[in-house]
Amino acid sequence: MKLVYFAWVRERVGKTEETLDLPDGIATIADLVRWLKSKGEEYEYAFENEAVVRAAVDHVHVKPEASIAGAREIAFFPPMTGG
Amino acid sequence: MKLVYFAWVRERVGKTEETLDLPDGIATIADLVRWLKSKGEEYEYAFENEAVVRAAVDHVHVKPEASIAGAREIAFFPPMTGG
Amino acid sequence: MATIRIQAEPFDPAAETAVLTGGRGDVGATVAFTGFCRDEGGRLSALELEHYPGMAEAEIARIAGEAQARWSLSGLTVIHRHGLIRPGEPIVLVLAASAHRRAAFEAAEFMMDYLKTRAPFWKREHLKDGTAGAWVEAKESDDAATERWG
Amino acid sequence: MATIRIQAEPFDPAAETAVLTGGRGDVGATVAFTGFCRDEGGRLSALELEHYPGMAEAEIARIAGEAQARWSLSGLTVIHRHGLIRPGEPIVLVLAASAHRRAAFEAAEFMMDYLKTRAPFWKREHLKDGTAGAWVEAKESDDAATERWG
Repeated sequence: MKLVYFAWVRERVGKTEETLDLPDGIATIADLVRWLKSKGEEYEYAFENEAVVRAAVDHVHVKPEASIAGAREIAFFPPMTGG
Repeated sequence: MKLVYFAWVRERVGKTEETLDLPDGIATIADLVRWLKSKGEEYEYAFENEAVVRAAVDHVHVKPEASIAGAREIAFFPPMTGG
Repeated sequence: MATIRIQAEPFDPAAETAVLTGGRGDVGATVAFTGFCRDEGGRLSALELEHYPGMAEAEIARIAGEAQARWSLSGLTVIHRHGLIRPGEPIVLVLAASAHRRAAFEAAEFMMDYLKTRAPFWKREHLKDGTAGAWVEAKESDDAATERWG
Repeated sequence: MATIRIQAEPFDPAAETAVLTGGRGDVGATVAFTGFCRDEGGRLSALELEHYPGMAEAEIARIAGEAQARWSLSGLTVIHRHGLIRPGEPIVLVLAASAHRRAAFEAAEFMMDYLKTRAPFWKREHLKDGTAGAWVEAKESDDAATERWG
């Protein structure tokens, strides 16, 4: 699974993207975040306030309960500040 | 008193402006319109629907009951359609 | 102070914007409204705009003063043309600059609603067959748009 | 179809307007919103705009499609810059064209409210002393502005 990170989420994780083999049982964005946080303190730091970090599956905004089945690219990033 | 006319009010009156000596007792815009309508059919035509014609005293929109005391220039015109 | 011009000539929104933003670090947003002459389905060859010189400037200045009192603006420019204007040509420019977008949007829309119903301009249609057509009638929807500003 | 571009280069609102209005007799109104980089009281040397390539275009296209479904528009152009942008330089252009002014105003304001809260761009401050400052925090007022469109 390809994961990409932006802005301070990218800085906290310490990379712009990575490809990870996800273990069985990770069905949703929330599952994925929980698993990432168990992987190391950089992820714990990035997701320390889970409610703030936004996610997109294949370029579409999604909620934590969204399924990641069949996803090609999952993105995590802070609230948007464009415009 | 200088009177000026615009758009179809101007066309109906048949002139762009005129200076008239007003008789005593003409205190408001409504008085002036009533007097003008008695002066000839071109004014009767221009003011046939009095509620539609707008007035300004010295470049400021006014209502029919507005005083014309001390006015330098009184204008009559249709509802505005600029912009 | 707002910049207000009544003129027969076309205007240049880019140049007017540069005047309001050039060399400044406090402008976060500009909203430029341009009103154009439509051909009304190919019926019109032009619109003729008559105006009341003197009062047009004074009335637009009054409306602009009200906008500046209601919103925090760093600049406000209004240019209204008169005379014969062909389809596709611009008639009016309202340009509002502010630190924040909402003020710029609202002030520009306020100005346009008031210009439509309070500025002493009158449009007459010129038809494709070469004749002068009717005076454009005021629209109730424009009055309603003005009234919503209270 | 809306025109959407994400680019590092500046843009030319006049040229973009000409694309939407040139040779047409059915456009009565254009609203051009330009968002500029502010210096925040002289504190900033620049804003750095990071974006999510691919999603930025897709998300803006989605928002533009919604605007075109809600309002009768003859044209809609959105240009959003990324990279380092100095105070006084433009960041974003939203240009809406319509037969009528209200549709152009509302569509442009709708686009801006959604761009602020839904388009994947992130601003970081660069300070006058040469250091990279903080990421700009999202504002609740921007979320509220988006929510009022229902």
